[in-house]
Amino acid sequence: MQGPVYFDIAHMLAGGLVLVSMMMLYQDRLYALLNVFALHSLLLTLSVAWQAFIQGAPHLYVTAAIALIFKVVVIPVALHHMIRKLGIHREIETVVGIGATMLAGIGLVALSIVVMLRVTPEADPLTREDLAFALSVLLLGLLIMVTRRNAVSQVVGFMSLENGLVLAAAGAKGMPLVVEISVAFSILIAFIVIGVFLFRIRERFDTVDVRALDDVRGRRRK
Amino acid sequence: MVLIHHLLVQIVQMALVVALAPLLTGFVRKVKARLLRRRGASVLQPYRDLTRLLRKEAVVAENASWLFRVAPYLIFAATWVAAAVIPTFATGLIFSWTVDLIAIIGLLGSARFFLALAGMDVGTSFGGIGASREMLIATLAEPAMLLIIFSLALIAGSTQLSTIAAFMTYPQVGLRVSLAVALIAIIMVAIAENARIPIDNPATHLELTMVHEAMVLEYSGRHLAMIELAAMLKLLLYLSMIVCIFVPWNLKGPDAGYAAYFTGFASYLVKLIVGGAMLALFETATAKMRVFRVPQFLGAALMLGLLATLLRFVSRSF
Amino acid sequence: MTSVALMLSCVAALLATVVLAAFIARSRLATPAIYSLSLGISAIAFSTGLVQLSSPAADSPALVLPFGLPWLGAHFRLDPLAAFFLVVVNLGGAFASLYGLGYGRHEHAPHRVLPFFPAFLVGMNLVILSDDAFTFLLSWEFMSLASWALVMAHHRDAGNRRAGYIYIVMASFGTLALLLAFGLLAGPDGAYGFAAMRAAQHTPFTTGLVFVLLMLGAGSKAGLVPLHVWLPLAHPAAPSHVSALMSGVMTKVAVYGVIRVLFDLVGTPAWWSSLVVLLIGGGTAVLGILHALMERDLKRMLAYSTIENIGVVFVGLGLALAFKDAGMELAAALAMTAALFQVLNHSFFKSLLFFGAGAVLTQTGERDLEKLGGLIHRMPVTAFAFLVACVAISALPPFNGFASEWLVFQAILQSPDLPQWALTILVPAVGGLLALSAAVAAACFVRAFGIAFLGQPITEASAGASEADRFSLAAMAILAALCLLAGILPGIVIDALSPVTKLLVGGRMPVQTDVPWLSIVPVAESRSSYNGLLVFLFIGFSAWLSATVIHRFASRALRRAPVWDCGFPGIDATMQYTAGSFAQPARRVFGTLVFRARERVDMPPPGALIPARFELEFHDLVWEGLCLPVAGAVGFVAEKLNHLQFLTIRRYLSLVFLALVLLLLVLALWS
Amino acid sequence: MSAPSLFAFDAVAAVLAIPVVAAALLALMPGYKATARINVAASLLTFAAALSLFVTERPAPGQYLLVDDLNIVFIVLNTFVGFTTSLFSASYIAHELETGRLTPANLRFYHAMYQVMMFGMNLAFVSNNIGLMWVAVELATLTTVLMVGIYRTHEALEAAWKYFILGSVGIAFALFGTILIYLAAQPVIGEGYDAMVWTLLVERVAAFDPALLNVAFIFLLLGYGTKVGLAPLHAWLPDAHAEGPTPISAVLSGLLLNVALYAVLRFKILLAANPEAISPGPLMMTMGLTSLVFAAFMLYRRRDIKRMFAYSSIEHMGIIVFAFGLGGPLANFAGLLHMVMHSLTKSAIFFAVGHIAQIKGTQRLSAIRGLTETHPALGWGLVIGVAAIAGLPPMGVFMSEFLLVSSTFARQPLLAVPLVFGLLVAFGALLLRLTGVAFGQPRGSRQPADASYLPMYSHLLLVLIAGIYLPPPLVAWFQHIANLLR
Repeated sequence: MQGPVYFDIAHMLAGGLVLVSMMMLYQDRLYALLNVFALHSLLLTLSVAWQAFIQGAPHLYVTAAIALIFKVVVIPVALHHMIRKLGIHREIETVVGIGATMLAGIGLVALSIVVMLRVTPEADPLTREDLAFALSVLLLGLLIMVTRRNAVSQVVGFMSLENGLVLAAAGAKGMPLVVEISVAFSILIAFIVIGVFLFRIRERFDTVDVRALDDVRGRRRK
Repeated sequence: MVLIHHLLVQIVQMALVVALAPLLTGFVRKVKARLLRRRGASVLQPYRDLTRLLRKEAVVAENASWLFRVAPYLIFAATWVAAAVIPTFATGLIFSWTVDLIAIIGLLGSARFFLALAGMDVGTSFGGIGASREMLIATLAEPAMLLIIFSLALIAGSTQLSTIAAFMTYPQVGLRVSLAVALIAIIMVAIAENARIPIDNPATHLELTMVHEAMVLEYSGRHLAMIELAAMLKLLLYLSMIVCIFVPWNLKGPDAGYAAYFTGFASYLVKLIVGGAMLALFETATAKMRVFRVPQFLGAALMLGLLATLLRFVSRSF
Repeated sequence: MTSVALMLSCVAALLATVVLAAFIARSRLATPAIYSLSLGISAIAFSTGLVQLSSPAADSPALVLPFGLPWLGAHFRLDPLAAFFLVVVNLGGAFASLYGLGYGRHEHAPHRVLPFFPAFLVGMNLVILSDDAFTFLLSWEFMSLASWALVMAHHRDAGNRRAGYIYIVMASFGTLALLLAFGLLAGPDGAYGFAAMRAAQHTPFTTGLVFVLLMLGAGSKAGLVPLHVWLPLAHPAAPSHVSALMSGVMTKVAVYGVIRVLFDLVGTPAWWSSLVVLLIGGGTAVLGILHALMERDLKRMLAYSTIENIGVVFVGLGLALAFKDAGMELAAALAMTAALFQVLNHSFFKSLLFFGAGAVLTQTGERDLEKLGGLIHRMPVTAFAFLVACVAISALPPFNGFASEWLVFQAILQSPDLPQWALTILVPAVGGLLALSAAVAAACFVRAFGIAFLGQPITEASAGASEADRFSLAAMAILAALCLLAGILPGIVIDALSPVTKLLVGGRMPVQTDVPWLSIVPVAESRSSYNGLLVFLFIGFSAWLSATVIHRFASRALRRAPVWDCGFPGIDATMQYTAGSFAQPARRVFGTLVFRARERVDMPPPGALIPARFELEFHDLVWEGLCLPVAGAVGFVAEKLNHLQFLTIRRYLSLVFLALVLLLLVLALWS
Repeated sequence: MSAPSLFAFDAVAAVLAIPVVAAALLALMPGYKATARINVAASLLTFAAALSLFVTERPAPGQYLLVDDLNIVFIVLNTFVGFTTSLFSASYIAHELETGRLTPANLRFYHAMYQVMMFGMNLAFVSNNIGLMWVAVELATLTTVLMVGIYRTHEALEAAWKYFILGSVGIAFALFGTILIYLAAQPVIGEGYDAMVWTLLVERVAAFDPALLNVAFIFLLLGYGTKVGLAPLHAWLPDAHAEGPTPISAVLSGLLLNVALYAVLRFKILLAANPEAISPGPLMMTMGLTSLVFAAFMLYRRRDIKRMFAYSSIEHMGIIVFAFGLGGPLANFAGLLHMVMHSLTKSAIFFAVGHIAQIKGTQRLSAIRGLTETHPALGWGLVIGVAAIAGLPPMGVFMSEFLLVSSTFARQPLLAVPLVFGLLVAFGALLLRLTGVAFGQPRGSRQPADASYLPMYSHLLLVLIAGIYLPPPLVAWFQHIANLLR
């Protein structure tokens, strides 16, 4: 079942995802960042579900469910908890100014669209648009990881990157379930291991600020 | 018969150079004395010195090695062999083919090599000074000499003295810039090689200035005689080399008659007398230079030699 | 069994020796066993090469073994050129083994020498036998590796370690350069066989590039200035018989590489290449020998003089190249003969000199000239052999050094007929350089022999020395005899070399053996001729004559007395002329120019109690101008890049990020 | 007909199953000796099964599994080095237990993880489904992450953390690339599994949308390239090598890098088959040369012996990627040969280094001197290994570098310049360190090593033989693959 309306809705959702990614770029408070991320994941859930609906691919609902549970609920809550537990000061020190980051983000979006629009028009337009958005979400997620010093926000950035992946996967028609599972799988592992590591690191340093790890190196030049 | 004749000529030549060498030295000394308004010793004085030395017992330092005693004979022999093939009155000596100009320089080099070693054998500071300075002079004089030989050989197309001499008699050789330069250079080299003023003073024993004498300081008796004779031979050798290259006239071919040889010999004597006189004149006219100006002197000779090799292009070739 | 097969079996036997040595190295019997084995094998290989050279087969087919590069196999071939160099290599190897029989007893770590010594021989033999690029380079680098291991034999000395390091790096630099050269010759579809390279047509550009790479690769191995810096460090660091091999033989293998490529594989290179070779050769000769004259370490001095001789060889090669290019086969043959003859001679006297130095080293434990002296009394035979070598290497008649040098000069005198003006003008100047280097060599070796062997012993070590063992003496004596023989009978050698020159330049020198009186005539008797035999006889005869006459008719009395020294009292050993003071005049003349040598003497006023001070400042311009900057640059870049090791994870991520964005941009712009 | 094919499938199944079973077993079993033995036995069995792939007839490529000329080489190499490493690790771990750096609990985990990792790598090799291959590679990566962190020291954790973060970004990239490939294939092949089956993809790739393929390849190159350790994605590699247990360093350098490389190769073949798509060569050559030169310079300032050899791995990966990027039968042959030789040599070096570090109680280069005197077997082993890795004959690396450099210079002279430059710089650094470590006045503990020399010397022997004589069948095999790689 195809049609302009369905396409537009999918389009809207995907575009919204990009928008939210942009919003994440200028969050300078951890809690706010987490909330926006939750919103991000919610949008993802919706768009995946919508894809499931229009593709008539029930297994995508599973993916949507996974996204909903983990990314909208579990992870933000867990991170809230963690932040409180670690008593991280609320501020996120960014490397470059918000403005510059935003500009870079816009540039990235433009880039991804340019790249994706080279795809021959014969290909399913839905795929093309979706991919363009997915790519930009991915790049923006990476941008967040790169421009934030605080480990939690880096983790968030990483997960928004994964969201982009899921978006792309969902957009891919008839992509076997293997992939979604693996995505969820990887995210799961990612989350667990990150958690484990944060915990271990917590034991040794009072902050999860990655620089604390790097400081060790100052003493040990090899 | 012909072979015997050739051998005879060769033997005469060998005897001749040995016989004439002290005479030349004596003559030069005499002329120098005259120029200095002294009467000077007789022309035959060198013969007397040599015989006196030969009769004396040889005194050898305790720690002298066999080299010290062998060296004088080797030095003399090498110089003699070199001198034996220089066309003095006759070209094309039977053994002149065994060594060409380069080899002659080589032989003199070997003589110098052993002389320097002999100087260092006893282990005195003077011996060292002499050897070191002698070798330094050689490092500049030899290449200069070889460059001169090149310039000659490149024109004459041969390194055989006889051939060069024969070539130089051709009328069409004419006067060449390169030859003139070569002549100046070879004279400078000859002066250096024979330890004459201004490079070295054969008559001095002033420690700091002597080169040749410093090396032979430890020698005495027959050994000293040998070395002295070798030095005299060397002087004769250079002089006759120069004259046979640059004034090659009246040199007799290998198969000339005795009369011809006689005239040739007479003209050779004349050349020697003139040459010796000029040498004496030059020596009295100049003052000895400091040891460390010697390189400049010889460097000039080297440059002249190189110049001669280059200038041969500007002269007409055939 | 063809001679190639025989040669290869010799190599195999040597390899077996390597394995054996690796196992029994620590046992007491190892030293004699290994050295006598390699002596025997090298002797066989030498005679094979000699037979092959004297009666060259009409065509020398390549022997292909299923090793090395698959789909190509290892090609081996034994043409006259290879035969000649095999003769050189194995003769050197045999003598080194013979010497090692005695010298090896003094080795305190034989297990670090024995396995690598035969391996070194294997490498050198294989280089010369190989007939395809892969085998050639493999053996080439294997040779370097084995010799490196030998240089590192006495690894506790930091100087040796440094030497080994510089050596191996330079060696691999050379190998890479050669690799590129062969890559060019082989072409894109990889025809690595020499036969294919010979057959292929090469553009002038390719030829020129190959030439440059060859000079970089093989030239660095041969020790051409300015790629020579490793040589005076590495050669002396090895045990002396290995030093002899490295200096006397391995450099020749490098020369072989140059000849093989330049005269055999690439066809005829452009004439300017001969110009380059001539200039580099002349410069190398002079610079090398000047270094030697200044050097006070005996073995290092010898290494520097090796550089000089290599320079002479390359002048010969350059002349051959020029003449071949101009189509003057006779002159080319003359020049090539001169170069090869010089190669042979140098392998003789340089091995001998290193053996002598080794004997001195084992007896006195000293390499420093300043600490030696008066050894002629304690080591008469060694001293005599060493003296012969000194005379020979100083290019003085009637020894072999003079014969080859004389041939080079004769070749130079052929230059007027060259078509290029640049060459005709330049060649005599290069001749002047050669003459200069020869004269300096004489000074250098007068100094070496005079300081080390003559005079009075300065240290206890040199005073307490005793004669070397019989094996060493045997090796040295035979070599000295060879130096004389090659000097007085050069005609035989020249004729033996004719097949090689035929192969390389398509011409040969006139047959020498039927010239009357065994003279040698390069072109025609009217032009020039030399007769070492007669010179030798005459000198001997006249010396004997004068001696007998004097002893017969004049006094023969001899009295030993204290040294007179101008009546200067109280002479003792420390007042002798030292090596440094001997070199001082030359240092003033040349050193200020070539080494920027400066000396400062501050003499205290009379009566002052402070010691007088003499300071000498000395620069190796190549080292400071070429090597240190390169090392510095590498270090600088390494230091800068090293900061990347200590970035934060975020920075690393941003690297990844940038890479991604960059690639995407490329993609976006790419159409 | 069916029986052998069935048997062959069993061989593949065995290659996959044995590690899984072993892993389960090892996870449950206590005790060090037994587990170590089981580990060795399992690895040996896997190796045997892999060898049997040669003799048995190949199965037709299925939807998930594939056995072809290319991956057999990888599998056999992988299982062989896995086996020798397990031998080495047995003696290594014993020492770690004595010194108490590892607890028995750790050890159980370690051995189990070892087998899981082997499983992941083998799976990656035999998988015919790009999705499955991705999963397998990530599995192998994550297990190694855990093993790198096993010592729980600051450095180890930091290294593991770095490895994990960079690795998971790589994971994401690779996955995105895989999705894109699927999307490119889907219109042509149709939805569902088939669009991910490599063999089908290769057949039909010419019809794919080039633009998608291009983007996909970039992401795959970066994603898998992160694990290959190409600069500038290499950052995790040196620390991971330096801080993990040495057997893991050996496996990382010798095997895991190959796995990622294998993935890159598969996709290179794919892309090369599509005329309109960008040719992957230039990209790979650029990254290869960058890694080579960069790593060559990084070698100089190293103070930690394992870290240094890690950088040398980066350097050689650069060479290999460059070779495959250059393409052509000669360069591909060189690349394959170089890869095999590097795996063998580098793991041998790490075997030596592991024992050395244990004896000396440190990894600081400055604290290790004169090994050839105190520990001849180890010292000379190290000398031979470094000489081999530096490209000195008569070792196999020399042959591959010979082929690569000469063919490069004949085809792309300008590219040969940085190549040779990098090689020379790296050579200088390696020999400099080797001179320091193997020679000179001995420093540090002189206690005799209770080392197992078999793995090291067997590797070195293989490398030596390969440098002098390659058996014709192997050569034919490699040439076939070289042509297959284009």
